[in-house]
Amino acid sequence: MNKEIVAFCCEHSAYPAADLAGKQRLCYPQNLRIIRVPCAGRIDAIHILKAFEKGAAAVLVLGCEDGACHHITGNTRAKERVKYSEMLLKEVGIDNRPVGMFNLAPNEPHKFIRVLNEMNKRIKESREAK
Amino acid sequence: MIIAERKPMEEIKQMIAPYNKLLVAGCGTCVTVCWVGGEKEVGILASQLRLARSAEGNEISTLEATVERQCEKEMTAELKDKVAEVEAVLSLACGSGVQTMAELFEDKPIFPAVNTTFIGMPEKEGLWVEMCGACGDCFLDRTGGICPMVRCAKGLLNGPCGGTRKGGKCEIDPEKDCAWEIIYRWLEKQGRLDLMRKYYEPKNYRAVKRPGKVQAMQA
Amino acid sequence: MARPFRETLKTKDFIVTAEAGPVKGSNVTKMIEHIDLLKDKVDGLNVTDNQSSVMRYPSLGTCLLIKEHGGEPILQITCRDRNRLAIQADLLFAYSRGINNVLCLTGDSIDVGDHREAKPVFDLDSVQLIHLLHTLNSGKDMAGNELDGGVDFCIGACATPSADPIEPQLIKFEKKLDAKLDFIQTQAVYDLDEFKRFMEHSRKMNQKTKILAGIVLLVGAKMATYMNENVPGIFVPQYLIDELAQAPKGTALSKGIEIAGRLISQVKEEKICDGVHIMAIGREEKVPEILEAAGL
Amino acid sequence: METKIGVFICNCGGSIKNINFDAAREKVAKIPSVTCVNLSSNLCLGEGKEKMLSYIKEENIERVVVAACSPELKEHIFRQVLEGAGLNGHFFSMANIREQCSWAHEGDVTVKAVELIKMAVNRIRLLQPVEKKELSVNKEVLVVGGGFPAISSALQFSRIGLRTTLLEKKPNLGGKLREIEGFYSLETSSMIGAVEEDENIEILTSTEVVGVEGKIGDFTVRIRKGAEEILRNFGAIVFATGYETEVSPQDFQLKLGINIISQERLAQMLQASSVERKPESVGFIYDVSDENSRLPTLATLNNALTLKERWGSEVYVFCKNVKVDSEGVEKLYREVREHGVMFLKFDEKPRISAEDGRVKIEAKDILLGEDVTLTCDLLVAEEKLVPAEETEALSTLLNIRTDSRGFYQDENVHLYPVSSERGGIFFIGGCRSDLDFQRALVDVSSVVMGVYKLLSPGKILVEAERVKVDRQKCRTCLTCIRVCPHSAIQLVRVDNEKEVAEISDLACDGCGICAAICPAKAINFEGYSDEQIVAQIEAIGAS
Repeated sequence: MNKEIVAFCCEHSAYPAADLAGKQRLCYPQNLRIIRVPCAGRIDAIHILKAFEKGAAAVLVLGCEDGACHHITGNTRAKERVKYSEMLLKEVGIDNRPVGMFNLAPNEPHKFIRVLNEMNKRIKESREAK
Repeated sequence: MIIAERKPMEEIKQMIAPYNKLLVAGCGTCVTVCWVGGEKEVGILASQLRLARSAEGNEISTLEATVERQCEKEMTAELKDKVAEVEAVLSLACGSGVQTMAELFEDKPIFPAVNTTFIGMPEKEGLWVEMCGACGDCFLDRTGGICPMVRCAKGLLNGPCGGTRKGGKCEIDPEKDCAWEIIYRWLEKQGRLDLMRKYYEPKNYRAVKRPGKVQAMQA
Repeated sequence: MARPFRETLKTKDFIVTAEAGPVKGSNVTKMIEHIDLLKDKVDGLNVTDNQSSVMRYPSLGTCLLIKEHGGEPILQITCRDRNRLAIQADLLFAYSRGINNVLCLTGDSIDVGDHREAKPVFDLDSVQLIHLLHTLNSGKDMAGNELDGGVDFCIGACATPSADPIEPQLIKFEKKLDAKLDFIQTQAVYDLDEFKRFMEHSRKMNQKTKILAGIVLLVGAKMATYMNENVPGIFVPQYLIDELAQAPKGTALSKGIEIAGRLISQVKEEKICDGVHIMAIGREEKVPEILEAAGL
Repeated sequence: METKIGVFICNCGGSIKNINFDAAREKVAKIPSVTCVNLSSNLCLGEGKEKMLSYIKEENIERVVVAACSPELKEHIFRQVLEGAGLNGHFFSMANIREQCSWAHEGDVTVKAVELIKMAVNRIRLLQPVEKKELSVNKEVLVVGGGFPAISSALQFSRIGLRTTLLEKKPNLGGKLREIEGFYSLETSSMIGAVEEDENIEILTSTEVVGVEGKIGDFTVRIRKGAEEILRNFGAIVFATGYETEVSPQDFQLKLGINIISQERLAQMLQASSVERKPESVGFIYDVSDENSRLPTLATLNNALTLKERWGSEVYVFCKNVKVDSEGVEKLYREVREHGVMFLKFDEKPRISAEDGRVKIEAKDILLGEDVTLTCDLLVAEEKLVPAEETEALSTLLNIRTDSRGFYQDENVHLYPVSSERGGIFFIGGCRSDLDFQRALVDVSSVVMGVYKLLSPGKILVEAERVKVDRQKCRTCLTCIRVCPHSAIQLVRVDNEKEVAEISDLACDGCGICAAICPAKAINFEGYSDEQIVAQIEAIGAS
């Protein structure tokens, strides 16, 4: 792969939000690949790194809104781990492949699309910068 | 428990620069518990190195393995076959584990991926603090169980320095309680302040002759 | 020639010492000027030892200059930079060159200075250093070996009357007094009521040791606030800060001199302690004005 | 022998239009391990399910991938089909080719759909069986508290056949019931009488909870009465420990006294048969510091009305906001105004001072836009709701967080209204939020429903060892125990030797936080293991 965005989506929030985006026919580019997880807190740095090793253009971790994680601390941990992964990537000189953590509610398909567009924009910008 | 932290990536990259086949070796004891050299960190570091080298167009292949205690020859010897396959080993064990590995596999370059920092304990999840300096001449019976040798920034034995900040905080870290302030509070609570009033002679800094060696008496 | 400090301690009612900070570099001209200016106005001149862990011209070398220029030097020794061998060797040298007074200090942390990667030594602490001096005075070194030609130092240490909390500091202070001291020079004192309480406590423990109250020259309200926030063991009361702040522009320093003079004369008149130790950090040339303001 | 994987592709009644199903089928058939591919248009309906079932049997399919709608909708239905065919229901995965593929993109999406199926196949290849097992639960309930929600839920638990222990730290039941009974025509004594008579309810007063061990369906609670401590077992615990009020005159730097009093003191004065001197004018001040003023509003309105009726005083209410969202409060507010009570709204804190033995209040009224100065004989000070005294200690003991104001659990939408991060532990009433009476009633019904669902079958069906600690690999670093949000992990001693972490199937809620953080990689989350996640990544872009 080289243009795909790998998105780890929490089944309590982002996954249903993505479903809703489809139901509402809010079209978005085909390069998104969603991996369903029980909580954003399941995702660790190694999953993000492996996605990049396989050639992902960007990685997203999407979890519940602040203060509303189904598992209390999963989304805040995910945020920390994404930050940590960014550091791990930066220290090996990989700064052109964006990784981001966003919080959204299951009924926010528009936010889901916004996050996706933002990520695609970042991919484009970092490619151009290169 | 021995606490360590990962070396700066630049340093690691430089060490392994000439090699294209590497064993990343973790240790399942102290460094696993302090989140720096267990199976998980081995995976992360190996992945990072592959990413780094792939970006440079100079691919590296990695093997990953974690043994129970890298400082035990018998346990580390299990890695023999894997070591034979690679050009060099990057060890995430403490300095002791790295040297055990080096002694076992004399013909292979063995590199440390972590800096061994101190003997400590977890203050909370993910935060470790130094507790023991392994001085070989334990003083804790006189200080309410708090070691002024490592927990006082200056290692003072006869009370706090004049640098103690307002509220009994350490001169160099306003977040941290002055060790002597804690010692005072605890001894006071135990009614043993007389221990603090006593004069203590300069410490024997050579209680452990370097290099240290401990011979057990029982057989 | 200046009077030996030990004699001064025994005979003089109100003792005045001042501090001289060495330069960074080998140009000692300015230091000599200060020495010449102060040597006859005070009873002893302290020389700081890599103060604030900032590397400078050595304390020992400066003491030698003072001696050569006819002053009475007080050698400050910290435990931070030398182990017990180096400290003893320095002391033997000092005594052989007529430097007979020593102030024993722990030393600031390496982390506050300009060589933060240096190895902090702290082989001894200040109490142990006092004991070491007595050992040398008895004709032996720390390992128990006889000295060929002994020493006889006049021994001092410091104290922090404004520490918060004070209890652990007082225990250490008691240990210092128990080790037998000729004199104490305290950290800066501004709140004389608090200092009186400290003196009461000290007198209960020991009558013999002479205590000199530390007087740090305030050069402005900013410095005072800075010290309150950043320098452990120093507390400048708000009314003094206000006084400095209200001084007309350009007169803060003279206000500071006035405050220092006022503190000194009050200490003297009320016989609160045995003297004062003036620290005009970086403004040694102002010491005579302070003395004048104090009516000395 | 290679695992036989069957792939069922459904066009969802023709609603998936931009996939070339024949082409997809051809490509999917080439994925390793896929032994057969079946196209359908109504897989989730009776006929489709039957066909699926017989197909699985005929072809000896061992694992199943369904490519159709979102697993959020039909996953459970297909698992049942698998189980009906004698397969482990866990050997199943869905490729969401509808909501997250066909419907989300314009143009042909065949390539992406095939890739999503490949991801699902890659994952399913690595799955390990997960068995289900039934665990029996203790059917007794512990209700902690003595107020209305506690008494009311205990009575209802008893009615649905759950033995209940009502534990109150005070010597008597009732809590704040007596203070509110007037507003709601409740009869405190008859309610207390009812619990006392109920044979299914045991009442322990002057008693405290000092320890809680175990998990949902199987809690061991340490109870202290005086110097005596006993252990009791319960299947669920309901905390209804209430709230406290705090008069905070410090906001105005004034002390309570003769002229400035609390709501409580005023209520006492109003209840007393006579007063020395009826105050001619009374001011109320509340909602100075925060918005959560539902109960203070109610108290103020009720007391203002009584004041008018009994003493006929002039009444002024200084407030930021009149919170009328409780049942009947809008009406009460109107009634109070009709009785001549004046409301003055402010943004900035009013200035309060003493003047000739009276209280002077200066405020800027935001409606009038003018400064108002009033002098009253009596000022009734704001009352803040604060967590009950034991809340903090209990939260530490239970390892359950409190919200930013120190109350239990009011902020997490997934737990709303009465659940907590620990299964089997519930919070109702004032201990979780600023609730009026009607809302407290809702809490009672919610908790009765929740506990009924949990305990009345007498057993819980769980997936056994879905998240599991490898005892050989566990370094006993305690990390997982410290991070588990559901307190589902404990240390156990194995063979009287090594201590290792063990995850309770009952208490585990399957988040995977532990599996992610374990530094020894000793925790496996079947279905979401590292390998299973990475296998999905590996399928991406491979075509």
